[in-house]
Amino acid sequence: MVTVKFFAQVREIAGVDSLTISLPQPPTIAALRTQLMRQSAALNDALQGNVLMAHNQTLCNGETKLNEHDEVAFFPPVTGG
Amino acid sequence: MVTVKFFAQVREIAGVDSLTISLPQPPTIAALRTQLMRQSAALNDALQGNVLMAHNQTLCNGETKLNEHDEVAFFPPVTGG
Amino acid sequence: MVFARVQTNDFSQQALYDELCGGAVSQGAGAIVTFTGLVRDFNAQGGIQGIELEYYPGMTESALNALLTQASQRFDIVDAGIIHRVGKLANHAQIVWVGTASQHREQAFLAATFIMDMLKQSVPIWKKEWQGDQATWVVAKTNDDKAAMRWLSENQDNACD
Amino acid sequence: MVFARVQTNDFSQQALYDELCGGAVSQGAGAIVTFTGLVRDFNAQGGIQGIELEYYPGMTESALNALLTQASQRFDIVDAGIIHRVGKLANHAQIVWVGTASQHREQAFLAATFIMDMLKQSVPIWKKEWQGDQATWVVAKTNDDKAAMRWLSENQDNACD
Repeated sequence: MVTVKFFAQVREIAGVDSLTISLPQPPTIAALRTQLMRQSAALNDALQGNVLMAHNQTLCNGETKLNEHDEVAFFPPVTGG
Repeated sequence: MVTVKFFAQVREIAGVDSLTISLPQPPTIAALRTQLMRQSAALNDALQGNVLMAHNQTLCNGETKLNEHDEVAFFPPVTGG
Repeated sequence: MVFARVQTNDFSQQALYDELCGGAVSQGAGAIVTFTGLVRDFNAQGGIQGIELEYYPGMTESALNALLTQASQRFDIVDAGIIHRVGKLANHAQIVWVGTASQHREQAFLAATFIMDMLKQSVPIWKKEWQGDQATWVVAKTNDDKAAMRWLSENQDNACD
Repeated sequence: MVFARVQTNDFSQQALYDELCGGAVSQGAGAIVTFTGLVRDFNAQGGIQGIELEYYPGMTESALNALLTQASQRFDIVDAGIIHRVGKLANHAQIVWVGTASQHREQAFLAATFIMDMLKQSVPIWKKEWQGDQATWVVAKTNDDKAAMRWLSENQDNACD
Protein backbone atom coordinates (compact mmCIF):
# COMPACT_ATOMS: atom_id res chain seq x y z
CA MET A 1 0.00 0.00 0.00
CA VAL A 2 1.05 3.62 -0.59
CA THR A 3 -0.46 6.71 1.01
CA VAL A 4 -1.60 9.41 -1.42
CA LYS A 5 -2.15 13.02 -0.32
CA PHE A 6 -3.77 15.89 -2.21
CA PHE A 7 -3.39 19.62 -1.61
CA ALA A 8 -5.04 22.93 -2.59
CA GLN A 9 -7.14 22.88 -5.81
CA VAL A 10 -6.17 19.26 -6.45
CA ARG A 11 -7.52 18.31 -3.01
CA GLU A 12 -10.72 20.31 -3.51
CA ILE A 13 -11.43 18.86 -6.95
CA ALA A 14 -10.56 15.31 -5.85
CA GLY A 15 -12.93 15.80 -2.91
CA VAL A 16 -10.57 13.87 -0.63
CA ASP A 17 -7.51 14.82 1.47
CA SER A 18 -5.75 11.48 1.34
CA LEU A 19 -6.27 7.80 0.51
CA THR A 20 -4.35 4.54 0.48
CA ILE A 21 -4.01 2.39 -2.59
CA SER A 22 -2.09 -0.76 -3.46
CA LEU A 23 1.24 -0.45 -5.26
CA PRO A 24 0.58 0.02 -9.02
CA GLN A 25 2.24 -2.04 -11.76
CA PRO A 26 4.74 -0.87 -12.88
CA PRO A 27 5.48 0.68 -9.45
CA THR A 28 5.98 4.28 -10.66
CA ILE A 29 4.26 7.55 -9.83
CA ALA A 30 3.13 7.90 -13.46
CA ALA A 31 1.35 4.52 -13.24
CA LEU A 32 -0.19 5.47 -9.90
CA ARG A 33 -1.48 8.72 -11.37
CA THR A 34 -3.07 6.91 -14.36
CA GLN A 35 -4.66 4.37 -12.04
CA LEU A 36 -6.13 7.12 -9.83
CA MET A 37 -7.48 9.04 -12.83
CA ARG A 38 -9.37 5.93 -13.97
CA GLN A 39 -10.89 5.52 -10.52
CA SER A 40 -13.35 8.43 -10.58
CA ALA A 41 -14.36 11.49 -12.58
CA ALA A 42 -13.31 13.69 -9.64
CA LEU A 43 -9.81 12.19 -9.49
CA ASN A 44 -9.59 12.38 -13.28
CA ASP A 45 -10.33 16.12 -13.13
CA ALA A 46 -8.09 16.70 -10.14
CA LEU A 47 -4.97 15.08 -11.62
CA GLN A 48 -5.22 16.57 -15.11
CA GLY A 49 -2.85 19.20 -16.43
CA ASN A 50 -0.03 20.88 -14.54
CA VAL A 51 0.07 18.86 -11.32
CA LEU A 52 3.29 18.53 -9.28
CA MET A 53 4.24 15.26 -7.58
CA ALA A 54 6.17 14.49 -4.43
CA HIS A 55 7.61 11.15 -3.31
CA ASN A 56 8.25 10.80 0.43
CA GLN A 57 8.01 14.59 0.69
CA THR A 58 10.48 15.39 -2.10
CA LEU A 59 9.48 16.80 -5.50
CA CYS A 60 9.83 14.10 -8.18
CA ASN A 61 8.84 13.18 -11.73
CA GLY A 62 6.70 10.39 -13.17
CA GLU A 63 9.59 7.90 -13.50
CA THR A 64 10.08 7.78 -9.73
CA LYS A 65 9.86 4.19 -8.40
CA LEU A 66 7.48 3.41 -5.53
CA ASN A 67 7.87 0.98 -2.64
CA GLU A 68 5.42 -0.32 -0.04
CA HIS A 69 4.51 2.30 2.62
CA ASP A 70 5.75 5.22 0.52
CA GLU A 71 3.98 8.57 0.69
CA VAL A 72 2.99 10.25 -2.56
CA ALA A 73 1.45 13.69 -2.98
CA PHE A 74 -0.21 15.58 -5.86
CA PHE A 75 -0.61 19.34 -5.81
CA PRO A 76 -0.71 22.42 -8.05
CA PRO A 77 2.30 24.74 -8.66
CA VAL A 78 3.09 26.45 -5.36
CA THR A 79 2.05 30.03 -4.57
CA GLY A 80 3.49 30.79 -1.13
CA GLY A 81 5.67 33.70 -0.09
CA MET B 1 34.55 85.84 2.10
CA VAL B 2 33.87 82.12 1.81
CA THR B 3 33.67 79.62 4.65
CA VAL B 4 35.91 76.57 4.30
CA LYS B 5 35.29 73.35 6.27
CA PHE B 6 37.52 70.32 6.66
CA PHE B 7 36.53 66.80 7.69
CA ALA B 8 38.12 63.52 8.85
CA GLN B 9 41.84 63.04 7.94
CA VAL B 10 41.84 66.31 6.01
CA ARG B 11 40.63 68.14 9.14
CA GLU B 12 43.16 66.38 11.38
CA ILE B 13 46.11 67.08 9.06
CA ALA B 14 45.02 70.69 8.47
CA GLY B 15 44.76 71.10 12.23
CA VAL B 16 41.67 73.25 11.84
CA ASP B 17 37.94 72.53 11.52
CA SER B 18 36.99 75.58 9.48
CA LEU B 19 38.22 79.00 8.42
CA THR B 20 37.08 81.98 6.38
CA ILE B 21 39.05 83.36 3.47
CA SER B 22 38.48 86.04 0.86
CA LEU B 23 37.20 85.03 -2.56
CA PRO B 24 40.14 83.80 -4.69
CA GLN B 25 40.90 85.04 -8.21
CA PRO B 26 39.70 83.42 -10.41
CA PRO B 27 36.74 82.59 -8.11
CA THR B 28 36.88 78.80 -8.49
CA ILE B 29 37.33 75.96 -6.00
CA ALA B 30 40.56 74.92 -7.76
CA ALA B 31 42.02 78.42 -7.19
CA LEU B 32 40.85 78.37 -3.56
CA ARG B 33 42.53 75.02 -3.01
CA THR B 34 45.83 76.26 -4.51
CA GLN B 35 45.67 79.39 -2.37
CA LEU B 36 45.05 77.36 0.81
CA MET B 37 47.90 74.93 0.01
CA ARG B 38 50.32 77.88 -0.24
CA GLN B 39 49.17 79.21 3.12
CA SER B 40 50.81 76.58 5.38
CA ALA B 41 52.62 73.26 5.33
CA ALA B 42 49.71 71.68 7.22
CA LEU B 43 47.14 72.84 4.66
CA ASN B 44 49.49 71.79 1.86
CA ASP B 45 49.63 68.26 3.31
CA ALA B 46 45.90 68.16 4.08
CA LEU B 47 44.74 69.11 0.60
CA GLN B 48 47.11 66.91 -1.38
CA GLY B 49 46.04 63.84 -3.30
CA ASN B 50 42.54 62.36 -3.44
CA VAL B 51 40.48 65.02 -1.68
CA LEU B 52 36.78 65.49 -2.45
CA MET B 53 35.21 68.95 -2.63
CA ALA B 54 31.73 70.23 -1.86
CA HIS B 55 30.21 73.60 -2.79
CA ASN B 56 27.27 74.71 -0.64
CA GLN B 57 26.98 71.13 0.59
CA THR B 58 26.92 69.48 -2.86
CA LEU B 59 29.82 67.47 -4.29
CA CYS B 60 31.55 69.44 -7.03
CA ASN B 61 34.74 69.64 -9.11
CA GLY B 62 37.51 72.24 -9.36
CA GLU B 63 35.78 74.28 -12.08
CA THR B 64 32.93 75.20 -9.77
CA LYS B 65 32.49 79.00 -9.48
CA LEU B 66 32.40 80.62 -6.04
CA ASN B 67 30.41 83.61 -4.81
CA GLU B 68 30.60 85.68 -1.63
CA HIS B 69 29.29 83.82 1.46
CA ASP B 70 29.52 80.37 -0.18
CA GLU B 71 30.44 77.34 1.90
CA VAL B 72 33.20 75.07 0.62
CA ALA B 73 34.35 71.77 2.14
CA PHE B 74 37.34 69.47 1.62
CA PHE B 75 37.30 65.86 2.79
CA PRO B 76 38.61 62.37 1.96
CA PRO B 77 36.60 59.70 0.06
CA VAL B 78 33.67 58.70 2.27
CA THR B 79 33.61 55.49 4.33
CA GLY B 80 30.17 55.41 6.00
CA GLY B 81 27.63 52.62 5.93
CA MET C 1 22.19 27.88 13.44
CA VAL C 2 19.70 28.37 10.60
CA PHE C 3 16.01 28.28 11.52
CA ALA C 4 12.82 27.59 9.56
CA ARG C 5 9.31 27.53 11.00
CA VAL C 6 5.75 27.26 9.74
CA GLN C 7 3.22 28.81 12.10
CA THR C 8 -0.31 30.23 12.28
CA ASN C 9 0.49 33.00 14.77
CA ASP C 10 2.03 36.37 13.92
CA PHE C 11 5.75 37.07 14.29
CA SER C 12 7.73 39.96 15.76
CA GLN C 13 10.31 41.77 13.61
CA GLN C 14 12.44 42.53 16.66
CA ALA C 15 12.35 38.96 18.03
CA LEU C 16 13.35 37.45 14.66
CA TYR C 17 16.08 40.05 14.12
CA ASP C 18 17.47 39.26 17.59
CA GLU C 19 17.26 35.51 16.93
CA LEU C 20 19.17 35.89 13.66
CA CYS C 21 21.84 38.18 15.14
CA GLY C 22 22.25 36.13 18.32
CA GLY C 23 24.90 33.83 16.91
CA ALA C 24 25.77 35.80 13.79
CA VAL C 25 27.69 38.73 15.33
CA SER C 26 30.23 36.45 17.01
CA GLN C 27 30.86 34.95 13.54
CA GLY C 28 31.77 38.33 12.10
CA ALA C 29 28.41 39.31 10.61
CA GLY C 30 28.38 42.97 9.63
CA ALA C 31 25.38 42.88 7.28
CA ILE C 32 21.82 41.78 8.05
CA VAL C 33 19.14 41.72 5.35
CA THR C 34 15.48 40.96 6.02
CA PHE C 35 12.54 40.51 3.69
CA THR C 36 8.93 40.63 4.88
CA GLY C 37 5.94 39.77 2.69
CA LEU C 38 2.57 41.36 3.56
CA VAL C 39 -1.00 40.55 2.48
CA ARG C 40 -2.00 43.15 -0.12
CA ASP C 41 -5.61 44.34 -0.08
CA PHE C 42 -6.20 43.92 -3.82
CA ASN C 43 -5.54 41.63 -6.77
CA ALA C 44 -5.98 42.11 -10.54
CA GLN C 45 -9.78 41.74 -10.10
CA GLY C 46 -10.17 44.33 -7.32
CA GLY C 47 -10.28 44.47 -3.54
CA ILE C 48 -9.83 41.29 -1.49
CA GLN C 49 -10.68 40.44 2.10
CA GLY C 50 -7.70 38.47 3.30
CA ILE C 51 -6.06 35.25 2.20
CA GLU C 52 -5.80 31.65 3.34
CA LEU C 53 -2.66 29.54 3.13
CA GLU C 54 -2.49 25.75 2.96
CA TYR C 55 0.71 23.73 3.42
CA TYR C 56 1.99 20.15 3.47
CA PRO C 57 2.97 19.43 7.08
CA GLY C 58 6.38 17.76 7.12
CA MET C 59 7.34 18.47 3.52
CA THR C 60 6.98 22.25 3.86
CA GLU C 61 9.38 22.38 6.83
CA SER C 62 11.84 20.06 5.04
CA ALA C 63 11.71 22.21 1.90
CA LEU C 64 12.39 25.37 3.92
CA ASN C 65 15.36 23.75 5.67
CA ALA C 66 16.70 22.41 2.37
CA LEU C 67 16.45 25.94 0.94
CA LEU C 68 18.50 27.35 3.85
CA THR C 69 21.14 24.66 3.33
CA GLN C 70 21.32 25.51 -0.38
CA ALA C 71 21.63 29.23 0.41
CA SER C 72 24.39 28.55 2.97
CA GLN C 73 26.37 26.51 0.44
CA ARG C 74 25.92 28.98 -2.38
CA PHE C 75 26.51 32.28 -0.54
CA ASP C 76 28.99 33.50 2.04
CA ILE C 77 26.48 33.84 4.89
CA VAL C 78 26.89 32.99 8.58
CA ASP C 79 23.21 32.56 9.44
CA ALA C 80 19.72 32.68 7.91
CA GLY C 81 16.11 32.10 8.91
CA ILE C 82 12.65 31.73 7.40
CA ILE C 83 9.24 32.05 9.05
CA HIS C 84 6.12 31.35 6.98
CA ARG C 85 2.59 31.75 8.30
CA VAL C 86 -0.33 29.53 7.24
CA GLY C 87 -4.09 29.62 7.78
CA LYS C 88 -6.34 32.69 7.42
CA LEU C 89 -4.58 36.05 7.26
CA ALA C 90 -6.19 39.49 7.13
CA ASN C 91 -5.26 42.24 4.68
CA HIS C 92 -1.88 43.84 5.57
CA ALA C 93 -0.90 40.92 7.84
CA GLN C 94 2.67 39.61 7.77
CA ILE C 95 2.95 36.40 5.71
CA VAL C 96 6.64 35.55 5.46
CA TRP C 97 9.96 36.71 6.89
CA VAL C 98 13.41 35.85 5.56
CA GLY C 99 16.63 37.03 7.22
CA THR C 100 20.27 36.58 6.24
CA ALA C 101 23.50 37.52 8.06
CA SER C 102 26.86 37.87 6.33
CA GLN C 103 30.23 39.56 6.61
CA HIS C 104 29.48 41.26 3.28
CA ARG C 105 26.37 43.16 2.31
CA GLU C 106 26.29 41.88 -1.27
CA GLN C 107 26.17 38.26 -0.10
CA ALA C 108 23.43 39.02 2.43
CA PHE C 109 21.30 40.72 -0.27
CA LEU C 110 21.88 37.93 -2.81
CA ALA C 111 21.12 35.15 -0.32
CA ALA C 112 17.84 36.78 0.77
CA THR C 113 16.78 37.34 -2.86
CA PHE C 114 17.68 33.75 -3.72
CA ILE C 115 15.71 32.34 -0.77
CA MET C 116 12.56 34.31 -1.69
CA ASP C 117 12.81 33.45 -5.41
CA MET C 118 13.25 29.75 -4.72
CA LEU C 119 10.62 29.68 -1.95
CA LYS C 120 8.03 31.02 -4.40
CA GLN C 121 8.81 28.20 -6.79
CA SER C 122 9.66 25.15 -4.73
CA VAL C 123 8.13 25.25 -1.23
CA PRO C 124 4.69 23.55 -0.99
CA ILE C 125 2.44 26.39 0.18
CA TRP C 126 -0.73 27.48 -1.62
CA LYS C 127 -2.69 30.70 -1.31
CA LYS C 128 -6.35 31.50 -1.85
CA GLU C 129 -7.78 35.00 -1.85
CA TRP C 130 -11.15 35.90 -0.34
CA GLN C 131 -13.54 38.19 -2.19
CA GLY C 132 -16.82 38.42 -0.27
CA ASP C 133 -17.63 34.79 0.64
CA GLN C 134 -15.77 33.40 -2.38
CA ALA C 135 -12.22 32.13 -2.12
CA THR C 136 -10.15 31.72 -5.29
CA TRP C 137 -6.87 29.83 -5.53
CA VAL C 138 -4.02 32.02 -6.70
CA VAL C 139 -2.42 30.89 -9.97
CA ALA C 140 1.39 30.56 -9.98
CA LYS C 141 3.05 33.51 -11.71
CA THR C 142 5.30 33.13 -14.75
CA ASN C 143 7.43 35.94 -13.27
CA ASP C 144 8.12 33.84 -10.20
CA ASP C 145 9.24 30.94 -12.39
CA LYS C 146 11.58 33.28 -14.24
CA ALA C 147 13.02 34.64 -11.00
CA ALA C 148 13.82 31.11 -9.83
CA MET C 149 15.16 30.02 -13.22
CA ARG C 150 17.68 32.85 -13.13
CA TRP C 151 19.42 31.12 -10.20
CA LEU C 152 19.18 27.63 -11.68
CA SER C 153 20.79 28.64 -14.96
CA GLU C 154 23.83 30.15 -13.29
CA ASN C 155 27.12 28.62 -12.35
CA GLN C 156 28.24 31.78 -10.55
CA ASP C 157 27.37 32.71 -7.01
CA ASN C 158 26.47 36.17 -8.17
CA ALA C 159 23.25 36.93 -10.01
CA CYS C 160 24.60 40.15 -11.40
CA ASP C 161 27.77 39.16 -13.23
CA MET D 1 6.89 59.82 3.23
CA VAL D 2 10.59 58.96 2.97
CA PHE D 3 12.72 59.58 6.07
CA ALA D 4 16.44 60.10 6.65
CA ARG D 5 18.08 60.80 10.00
CA VAL D 6 21.59 61.09 11.40
CA GLN D 7 21.73 60.36 15.12
CA THR D 8 24.10 59.34 17.92
CA ASN D 9 21.61 57.15 19.80
CA ASP D 10 20.77 53.54 18.93
CA PHE D 11 17.68 52.60 16.87
CA SER D 12 14.99 49.96 17.25
CA GLN D 13 14.37 47.49 14.43
CA GLN D 14 10.69 47.26 15.34
CA ALA D 15 10.16 51.04 15.57
CA LEU D 16 11.80 51.64 12.17
CA TYR D 17 9.90 48.77 10.55
CA ASP D 18 6.65 50.19 11.92
CA GLU D 19 7.55 53.69 10.73
CA LEU D 20 8.29 52.40 7.21
CA CYS D 21 5.13 50.29 7.00
CA GLY D 22 2.89 52.96 8.52
CA GLY D 23 2.08 54.65 5.23
CA ALA D 24 3.31 51.94 2.89
CA VAL D 25 0.63 49.28 3.37
CA SER D 26 -2.18 51.66 2.34
CA GLN D 27 -0.20 52.28 -0.87
CA GLY D 28 -0.21 48.58 -1.73
CA ALA D 29 3.19 47.60 -0.33
CA GLY D 30 3.53 43.82 -0.17
CA ALA D 31 7.33 43.64 0.13
CA ILE D 32 9.54 45.20 2.82
CA VAL D 33 13.34 44.88 2.66
CA THR D 34 15.66 46.09 5.41
CA PHE D 35 19.43 46.26 5.61
CA THR D 36 21.31 46.73 8.89
CA GLY D 37 25.04 47.34 9.14
CA LEU D 38 26.82 46.30 12.36
CA VAL D 39 30.25 47.17 13.77
CA ARG D 40 32.50 44.15 13.20
CA ASP D 41 35.06 43.32 15.90
CA PHE D 42 38.02 42.95 13.52
CA ASN D 43 39.69 44.43 10.46
CA ALA D 44 42.51 43.18 8.20
CA GLN D 45 45.04 43.98 10.96
CA GLY D 46 43.28 42.11 13.79
CA GLY D 47 40.80 42.85 16.57
CA ILE D 48 39.38 46.35 16.99
CA GLN D 49 37.69 48.08 19.93
CA GLY D 50 34.85 49.98 18.34
CA ILE D 51 34.65 52.71 15.73
CA GLU D 52 34.01 56.44 15.57
CA LEU D 53 32.00 58.15 12.84
CA GLU D 54 32.32 61.78 11.74
CA TYR D 55 29.82 63.54 9.47
CA TYR D 56 29.10 66.90 7.82
CA PRO D 57 26.03 68.34 9.60
CA GLY D 58 23.64 69.65 6.97
CA MET D 59 25.27 68.05 3.93
CA THR D 60 25.00 64.50 5.29
CA GLU D 61 21.25 64.83 5.82
CA SER D 62 20.82 66.46 2.37
CA ALA D 63 22.82 63.68 0.72
CA LEU D 64 20.70 61.00 2.41
CA ASN D 65 17.48 62.70 1.32
CA ALA D 66 18.80 63.13 -2.23
CA LEU D 67 19.63 59.42 -2.28
CA LEU D 68 16.07 58.51 -1.25
CA THR D 69 14.69 60.77 -4.00
CA GLN D 70 16.97 59.09 -6.55
CA ALA D 71 15.88 55.64 -5.37
CA SER D 72 12.19 56.62 -5.54
CA GLN D 73 12.59 57.86 -9.12
CA ARG D 74 14.59 54.86 -10.26
CA PHE D 75 12.65 52.04 -8.59
CA ASP D 76 9.00 51.22 -8.13
CA ILE D 77 8.91 51.76 -4.35
CA VAL D 78 6.22 53.38 -2.20
CA ASP D 79 8.42 54.32 0.76
CA ALA D 80 12.00 54.17 2.02
CA GLY D 81 14.04 55.28 5.01
CA ILE D 82 17.65 55.60 6.17
CA ILE D 83 19.04 55.98 9.69
CA HIS D 84 22.79 56.47 10.13
CA ARG D 85 24.48 56.71 13.52
CA VAL D 86 27.55 58.88 14.20
CA GLY D 87 29.96 59.25 17.12
CA LYS D 88 31.60 56.40 19.04
CA LEU D 89 30.12 52.94 18.52
CA ALA D 90 31.12 49.73 20.31
CA ASN D 91 31.81 46.42 18.56
CA HIS D 92 28.58 44.77 17.31
CA ALA D 93 26.59 48.00 17.61
CA GLN D 94 24.10 48.94 14.89
CA ILE D 95 25.54 51.57 12.49
CA VAL D 96 23.06 52.00 9.66
CA TRP D 97 19.53 50.92 8.73
CA VAL D 98 17.94 51.12 5.29
CA GLY D 99 14.36 50.07 4.60
CA THR D 100 12.36 49.96 1.37
CA ALA D 101 8.68 49.18 0.72
CA SER D 102 7.31 48.16 -2.67
CA GLN D 103 4.47 46.29 -4.33
CA HIS D 104 7.10 43.94 -5.81
CA ARG D 105 9.90 42.17 -3.98
CA GLU D 106 12.45 42.59 -6.76
CA GLN D 107 12.08 46.38 -6.68
CA ALA D 108 12.35 46.45 -2.87
CA PHE D 109 15.57 44.39 -2.99
CA LEU D 110 17.10 46.46 -5.82
CA ALA D 111 16.23 49.79 -4.19
CA ALA D 112 17.79 48.75 -0.85
CA THR D 113 20.94 47.47 -2.59
CA PHE D 114 21.17 50.68 -4.61
CA ILE D 115 20.79 52.90 -1.53
CA MET D 116 23.55 51.05 0.36
CA ASP D 117 25.92 51.01 -2.64
CA MET D 118 25.47 54.73 -3.28
CA LEU D 119 25.56 55.66 0.42
CA LYS D 120 28.99 54.03 0.70
CA GLN D 121 30.25 56.17 -2.15
CA SER D 122 28.51 59.52 -1.95
CA VAL D 123 27.29 60.34 1.57
CA PRO D 124 29.82 62.36 3.65
CA ILE D 125 30.46 60.06 6.62
CA TRP D 126 33.93 58.91 7.71
CA LYS D 127 34.89 56.02 9.96
CA LYS D 128 37.90 55.47 12.19
CA GLU D 129 38.65 52.20 13.94
CA TRP D 130 40.05 51.98 17.48
CA GLN D 131 42.86 49.53 18.27
CA GLY D 132 43.99 50.07 21.86
CA ASP D 133 44.30 53.86 22.22
CA GLN D 134 45.08 54.34 18.52
CA ALA D 135 42.36 55.34 16.06
CA THR D 136 42.98 54.82 12.33
CA TRP D 137 40.86 56.32 9.56
CA VAL D 138 39.35 53.66 7.33
CA VAL D 139 40.43 53.87 3.68
CA ALA D 140 37.65 53.85 1.07
CA LYS D 141 37.31 50.42 -0.58
CA THR D 142 37.71 49.89 -4.32
CA ASN D 143 34.93 47.30 -4.04
CA ASP D 144 32.54 49.97 -2.81
CA ASP D 145 33.42 52.17 -5.78
CA LYS D 146 32.74 49.27 -8.12
CA ALA D 147 29.39 48.56 -6.47
CA ALA D 148 28.32 52.16 -6.98
CA MET D 149 29.69 52.32 -10.53
CA ARG D 150 27.52 49.38 -11.48
CA TRP D 151 24.43 51.57 -10.97
CA LEU D 152 25.90 54.63 -12.67
CA SER D 153 26.81 52.74 -15.83
CA GLU D 154 23.33 51.35 -16.32
CA ASN D 155 20.37 52.70 -18.20
CA GLN D 156 18.17 49.94 -16.89
CA ASP D 157 16.41 49.87 -13.53
CA ASN D 158 17.63 46.35 -12.99
CA ALA D 159 21.18 45.54 -11.97
CA CYS D 160 20.87 41.97 -13.09
CA ASP D 161 19.91 42.18 -16.77
